[in-house]
Amino acid sequence: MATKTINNIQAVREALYEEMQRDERVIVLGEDVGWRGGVFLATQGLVGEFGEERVIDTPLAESSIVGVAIGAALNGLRPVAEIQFADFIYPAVEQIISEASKICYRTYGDWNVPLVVRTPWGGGIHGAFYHSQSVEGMFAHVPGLKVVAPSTPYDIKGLLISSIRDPDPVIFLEHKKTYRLIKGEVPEGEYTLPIGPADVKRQGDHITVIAYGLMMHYSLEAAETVSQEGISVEVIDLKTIVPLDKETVLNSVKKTGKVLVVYEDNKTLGFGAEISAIIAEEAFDYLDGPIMRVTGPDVPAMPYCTPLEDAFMPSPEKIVEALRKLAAY
Amino acid sequence: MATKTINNIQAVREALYEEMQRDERVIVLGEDVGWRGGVFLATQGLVGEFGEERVIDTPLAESSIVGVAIGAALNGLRPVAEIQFADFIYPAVEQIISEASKICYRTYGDWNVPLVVRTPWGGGIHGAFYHSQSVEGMFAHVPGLKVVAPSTPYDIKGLLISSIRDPDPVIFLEHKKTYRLIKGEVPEGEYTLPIGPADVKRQGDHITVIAYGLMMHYSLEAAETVSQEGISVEVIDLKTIVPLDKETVLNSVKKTGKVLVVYEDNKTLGFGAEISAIIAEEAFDYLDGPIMRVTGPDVPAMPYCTPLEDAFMPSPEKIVEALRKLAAY
Amino acid sequence: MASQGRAAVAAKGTKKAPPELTAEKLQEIYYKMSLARLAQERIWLIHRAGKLPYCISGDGQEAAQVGSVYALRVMEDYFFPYYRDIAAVLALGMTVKELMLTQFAKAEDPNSRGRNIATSWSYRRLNIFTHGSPVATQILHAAGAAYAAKMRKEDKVTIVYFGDGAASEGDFHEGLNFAGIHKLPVIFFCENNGYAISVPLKKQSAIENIGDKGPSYGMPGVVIDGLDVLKVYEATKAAADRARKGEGPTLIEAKVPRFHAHSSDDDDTTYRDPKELEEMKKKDPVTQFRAYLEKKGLWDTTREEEMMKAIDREVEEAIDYAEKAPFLPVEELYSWVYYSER
Amino acid sequence: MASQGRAAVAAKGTKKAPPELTAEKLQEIYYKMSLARLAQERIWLIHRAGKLPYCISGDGQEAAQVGSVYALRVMEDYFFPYYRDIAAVLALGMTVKELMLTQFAKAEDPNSRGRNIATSWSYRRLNIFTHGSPVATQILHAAGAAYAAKMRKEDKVTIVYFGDGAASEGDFHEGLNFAGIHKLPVIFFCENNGYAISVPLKKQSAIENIGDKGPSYGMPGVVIDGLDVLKVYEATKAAADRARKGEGPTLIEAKVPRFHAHSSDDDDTTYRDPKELEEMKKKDPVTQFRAYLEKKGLWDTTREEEMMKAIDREVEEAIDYAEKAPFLPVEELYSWVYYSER
Ligand SMILES: Cc1ncc(C[n+]2csc(CCOP(=O)(O)OP(=O)(O)O)c2C)c(N)n1
Ligand SMILES: Cc1ncc(C[n+]2csc(CCOP(=O)(O)OP(=O)(O)O)c2C)c(N)n1
Ligand SMILES: [Mg+2]
Ligand SMILES: [Mg+2]
Repeated sequence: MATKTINNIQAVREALYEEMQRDERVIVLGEDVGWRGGVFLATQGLVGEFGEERVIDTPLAESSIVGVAIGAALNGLRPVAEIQFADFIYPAVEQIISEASKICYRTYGDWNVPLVVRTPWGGGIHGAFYHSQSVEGMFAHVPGLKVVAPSTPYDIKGLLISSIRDPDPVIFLEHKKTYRLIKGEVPEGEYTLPIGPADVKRQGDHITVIAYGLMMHYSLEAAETVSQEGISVEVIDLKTIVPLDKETVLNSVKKTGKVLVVYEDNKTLGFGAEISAIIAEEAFDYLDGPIMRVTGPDVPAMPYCTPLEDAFMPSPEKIVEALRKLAAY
Repeated sequence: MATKTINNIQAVREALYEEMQRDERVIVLGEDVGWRGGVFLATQGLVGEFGEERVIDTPLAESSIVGVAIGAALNGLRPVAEIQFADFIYPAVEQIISEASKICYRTYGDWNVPLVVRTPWGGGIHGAFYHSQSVEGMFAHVPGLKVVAPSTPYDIKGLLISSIRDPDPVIFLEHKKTYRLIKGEVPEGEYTLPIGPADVKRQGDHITVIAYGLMMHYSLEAAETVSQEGISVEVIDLKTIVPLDKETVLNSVKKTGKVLVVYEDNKTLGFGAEISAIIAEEAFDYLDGPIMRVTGPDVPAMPYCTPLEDAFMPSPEKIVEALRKLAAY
Repeated sequence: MASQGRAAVAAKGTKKAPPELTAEKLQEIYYKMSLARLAQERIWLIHRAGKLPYCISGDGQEAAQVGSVYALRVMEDYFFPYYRDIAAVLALGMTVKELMLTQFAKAEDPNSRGRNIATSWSYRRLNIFTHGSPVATQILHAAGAAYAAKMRKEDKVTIVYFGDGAASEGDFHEGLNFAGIHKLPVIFFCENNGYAISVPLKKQSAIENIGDKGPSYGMPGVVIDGLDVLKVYEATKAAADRARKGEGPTLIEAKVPRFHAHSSDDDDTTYRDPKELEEMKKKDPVTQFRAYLEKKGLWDTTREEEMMKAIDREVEEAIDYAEKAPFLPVEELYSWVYYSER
Repeated sequence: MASQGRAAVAAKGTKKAPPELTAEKLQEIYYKMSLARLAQERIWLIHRAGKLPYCISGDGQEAAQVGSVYALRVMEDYFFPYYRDIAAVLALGMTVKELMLTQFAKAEDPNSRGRNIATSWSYRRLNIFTHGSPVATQILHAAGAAYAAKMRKEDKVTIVYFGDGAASEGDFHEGLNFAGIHKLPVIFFCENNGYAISVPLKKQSAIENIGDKGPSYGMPGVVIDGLDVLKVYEATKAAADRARKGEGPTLIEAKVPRFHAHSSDDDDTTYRDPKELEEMKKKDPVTQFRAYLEKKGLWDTTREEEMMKAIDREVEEAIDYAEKAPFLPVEELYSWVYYSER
């Protein structure tokens, strides 16, 4: 099949464009998603093509962005809501957690909410306190939601299209540092990828690394580095956080016996804590060492000034260091 | 010292009353906290004693309850905000997570937020979807907050007073099923308990159980049951969730080698996931079996009808079952 | 009655019924109000008898609820009732049996199959949208549903109900703001019973009329006597006409009494004078409407007795059925976390 | 100028300055406006030179910011400026050097020691309360601070600044509602520059004036020309007097232009006509006030040149200092998660 090379932001844009073209029930709403095309240009060109009725510049009010989208979804539309930065999703948390996630369950499936909430997350871009946050942990904890966090153009495009077609609310997380950094091939024609399955992005025998987002790329870098020292690392890209592909994770752990979980969110109760807990409960007998974590620190936010931001972010170097420790265990 | 027997709701009320009497900067605000005395009567009598200026029946708007309290705290007061049910805290999440938790860090300690957010949580009382939830996981994940969840009158009173005197924002969780169910002794005079330290509420050698809230009481029941089978269980009552008393937890695990974490919240990323992850990372060499969890199920909410509510709630029986499995491992 | 800009309290006194409200329709309205009233009283009784863990009712608010529903197109327009709207959902076609199945949380409950607390409405066939417990969230859903209707160029109106306390929430502001900007075909119907649990209106709002908040959002605010079912009908009809003509949303505030404590978990003697309630009960919307019908020669004691007997039987049978009906089986704890085609 | 109930746009034309604004005060105001303007222009330049990762400015909004600050008691009243309020914080006493330390995120920055993004104000000594990035949250903090002031019976006013977009958030509604109910001594000061990033006001609100939303909360809404520093002064003074007298809060809307893109991350050519900006710039608040002073015989070209030379030097030195100043050491990543006595 013919392919082309695009970056992550183009992948988002193509998915939105193609789904809007295919299905007139799809609408896009959020702050500055219209003529501005979104602050990262994820929605660039959409309003020109599909008009202001389907591409809505909303008031600056996140609860209404999600709440209106829920109502529209209940009444037959397929809204894709954008929260400008994940850090500003909190005013919408009641609508997401109290409403979107519970509607199918509380009505025994009489109503469902085919809603996608897209939002850029993650740090390392001089965004400071409120343009750097990770929010997958908060939403992964809420049954009824699906949480997707792919990090390559191929995965993003295929999973965003699936998310739009999904009958349930999907929190779709796009690591903003990867938007232009990460390029890759995608097929020319339409394709989708299933929500759920993880990818083994690199095969290895000694240690399993579990990551997603920017950290997945850093983990691949680190794996490459330590491979020269004879340490063979398997890197699992979760892609979908909920529902979690436990099988792929546990199978890899059973093979390698050692685990490193990497995430950018602060350590305490970041999503990787659940991965550790699952492994400690379900694959204990296969473990040859402690389940280690490389994470953001437990401080309230990512600082702005460069030295402190660098100190906050997990890096390929920090991952390498942990891998060496684990290998030596 | 002279003591008296009270129940959990009385413990809350006494702490509030005494602190309001001691320190005129202490105010109480929330829905129905005035003449109604709160829907659980936690604030009964306060408005009569201290007046409407210090006991504020707020509008039905949780973001304003917390946001106004933050502003008052910044300007010298010591607000105790009540969120009527933990399930309705979501509209206030932006104020708690984006503001209260980050103000000290973002101003390098120039400003701090001496705020307590009290809220009844937990299920098993026919409260259904929106009067049964556990929220400690959501807030334990946020650095800068303290999260306290005691479950006996002695611990509640002492820790609530400390929380009010604390210079940082404290999420103070009161398990509503224990309000009248749990009685115990408290000293007659003033006392406080430090935020942080966990309690070993029962000593044992074979298995460590870590719990808090209603589940702590259920765990004690279960420990008693299995003791007759020769299984010796140590029960740790965390009391404070953040900052976590890792030392007490790890010391116990190092002694017993087996761990059961019990929580009522849904399993995925409930606070116990972090406990498992810490143990798997820091006490791996001492483990003699998988780190098991007895938790609420990963469904969107606690159902109303009795059979489903019962099926949702972890119970002493379910804990006993897990203890037997672990003991046999 | 609707006033652009500043809202105005409607003049007192019962008006002539509009022509489309035939004698039969008027009697039907009265029947629904009476049915709701009796059902609610009975619910309190069975709660007190220890058969229900919890109950909540909207007695005193029947005229507001039934009058507004009758001004709209049942099973066509989009309805977002809130937990106090027992009379509204009965007017929309939920049966008393279904209402009682909800109270008892039984598997046949059409709202949630007993999974959610009583009066958390949802009835897809009747265009009753899903309602949880969090106050005011449904206001945004209604704006979204109206947006979808407008996009599809449907001749359909959305109505959303909420209390006076709900107007304090951010979601009220954001919902009305969104609807005003997009001139959506939606009616915001506030049942102002003067209290949010124990908190009186003067602690919820610096101004007396919630309706007066309409102009901030570029929409008329209409303040009406919620005891008068015909006035409610008329104001709702006017708002619906406006919506259908593409002129945008309306905020209606119906002043109503709350005849019971907030819910069975409440004790209203701690915050309101029993005399206040006594006074209110003298202006009962159901008896008021009965008097109107009698004056028009459309009702009499014989009819009343017959109707009440029938209602009584219906309610008793419903309770009986619901009490004996089965719960969802335990395995259903895990069903419908996610959606799948039936 | 303040209109109870419905708000009114103030009449055009520069008014006579009130007596307390002596010649020196007026010149000082002009100095602060000019200082802010030049500092902001220079910030854009150093950003373009690649020395700053990000910048944002409030040029065009100087009259609104400085005029309102001068109507209040610096270091006594309580101030909640938002990210665009560079002129306001300079008027409040932050030095240009401190402003530049913030821009460069250096350890000596009094706002956050370089930990938070530039213009996230906090300066305890100046009664400048802490501001993050989330829009509108500070409105509630201001209500709370005013509540504390009222409780302590202080003769102190709280003022909170925010943009037009912020008025769409639920927190705006909840904050004004709370303040209205308790008649708090607080001024809600909206700098309406017509855009929330790219979204024009007509997509934020169905009505033209944010000020007209005041009456919903039982407070006057005052709509003023934000280009005219004396009008801003007067309206803010009136609101402060009202507050000090215990008459409650006021909502002020100052109509202002935004002379740059939203921030350095924005490209405003995608959503606004460059001609619109050109037209706006013809009505520059700084040059307008200079013309006023010259007409009053309080200013001339010599003074202007001298002042600009001094400002230029001050700004250059500040930039130079800030650029060379050290960052916080890396260990500080972990400090001040919780509070402890210094
Ligand atoms: C967000 C939220 N906060 C608090 C509650 C608890 N609560 C339930 S009903 C109610 C009062 C509602 O008052 P109002 O809106 O006037 O409606 P009414 O019950 O009087 O009809 C409160 C505080 C809730 N359900 N949701
Ligand atoms: C809650 C929240 N949502 C979104 C943003 C991103 N954002 C920053 S400024 C801004 C526009 C603000 O517009 P307005 O209130 O008019 O102020 P202005 O910048 O025009 O002065 C937006 C959307 C934010 N900071 N906070
Ligand atoms: Mg009410
Ligand atoms: Mg603006």
